[in-house]
Amino acid sequence: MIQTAAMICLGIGILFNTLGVIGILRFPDVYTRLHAETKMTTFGTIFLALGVIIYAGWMLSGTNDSQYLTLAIHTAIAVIALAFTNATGSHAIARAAHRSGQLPDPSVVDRLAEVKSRD
Amino acid sequence: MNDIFFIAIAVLGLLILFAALRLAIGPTAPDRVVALDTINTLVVGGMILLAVYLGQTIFVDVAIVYALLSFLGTIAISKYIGGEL
Amino acid sequence: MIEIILHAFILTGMIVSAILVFKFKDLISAAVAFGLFSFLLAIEFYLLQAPDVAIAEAAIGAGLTTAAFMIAIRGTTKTEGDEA
Amino acid sequence: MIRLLATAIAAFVAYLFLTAGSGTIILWSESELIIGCILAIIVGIASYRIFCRTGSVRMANPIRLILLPVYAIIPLFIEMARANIDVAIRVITGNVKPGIVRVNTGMKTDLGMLLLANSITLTPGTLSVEIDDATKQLYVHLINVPDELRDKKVVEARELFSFFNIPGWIRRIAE
Repeated sequence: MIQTAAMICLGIGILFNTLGVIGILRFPDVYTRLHAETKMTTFGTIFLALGVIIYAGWMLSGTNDSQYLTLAIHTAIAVIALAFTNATGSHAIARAAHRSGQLPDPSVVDRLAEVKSRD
Repeated sequence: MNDIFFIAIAVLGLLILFAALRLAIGPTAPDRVVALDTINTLVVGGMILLAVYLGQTIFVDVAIVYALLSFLGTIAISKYIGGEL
Repeated sequence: MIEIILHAFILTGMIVSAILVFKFKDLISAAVAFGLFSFLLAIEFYLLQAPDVAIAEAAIGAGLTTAAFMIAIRGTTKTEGDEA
Repeated sequence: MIRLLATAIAAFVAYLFLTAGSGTIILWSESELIIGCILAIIVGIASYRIFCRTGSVRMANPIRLILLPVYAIIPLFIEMARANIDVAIRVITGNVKPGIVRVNTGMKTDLGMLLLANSITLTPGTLSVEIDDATKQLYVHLINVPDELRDKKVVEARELFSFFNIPGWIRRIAE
């Protein structure tokens, strides 16, 4: 039962990671690729970690070995660090791309370029 | 259960190769940085799963260090591209 | 036996990324490809059950070397072969 | 002094998380606790000027600290799931209408801006591109610009999210 839950979490994580990679291969410009990258791979990795945490909890209740507690906590810390650094890193890439003069290619509205051209 | 972890790791390895395709063909430097960032995230996920597959809890620490430090390279490249370094 | 598949993936990726470092004329792209090479090398060390080496490779190869390359590229021209 | 204490306690809590399950005093062994105290004091002396830069200890309030994980688990996670399904559909169909809009945040502090920018990046099909420090406004890239947002000069942050009032939550946590 718990094993099935862990398997479902792993499956969802792999599915979202796959869609994220397809997204960065398929989308037309840097900004839309960043959407695919930063959201979908972070979400997928959260689900992978959730699967690992469920597995560790199951093993902890079965064997009562404290290394599974360490496994669960360290996985959670790694994922929290990953979520923060991914969001900040994608913000840095988007800002750098816009400053280097790469405008969003198919775009319906671009308020930032309007402000920059006025200066 | 271990087989399932192994399948997940193998799929992540394939995904890393596909993301490297974007790194190879990406027309501009920001595209390549996006691909590198994707690979970072996938590698951290793969390291967590590998730690479970190999049964070595201490290996998850590598994933923590990796998640915190791979960010440094992304920030340095972005600062250079944006002309702030 | 089953881990040979993983080793094959990672070593293929390492060879491809090393060729990319050699091929790119844009120096930023070459630095990014070198970052990919470091990542794959770290995960290969990890697979060979050497987590301490993997930590060192991740810290130095992926983080600090890329930053040092950026500072070095700032002092030169942006693409290979330019006469400044 | 209070800044040093806050930094040392934060470092000690982080150390406790990293070494959980090592011994018998609840979860930790005696030597880990002693080493943790010494390291926390050294880290506190070395980095309190960076960690508590402004001197305000507003975040030490326990209600805010409890509210932060609650915010991360319930509203942020549900918004993330909705955004991911939306982007997944766009990956498959390839139907995008991207654009950059200007968003009025209404935050007053740097921490609020950080949390809001990160939440915007992680949630609803949006990505923060540039920040305007003087007016506290964000320039946000949307993967699909709705028609009613296209003609507005400045968009309120609340209009980007669908189920929860994320800016209100962040204001309650960080300000």
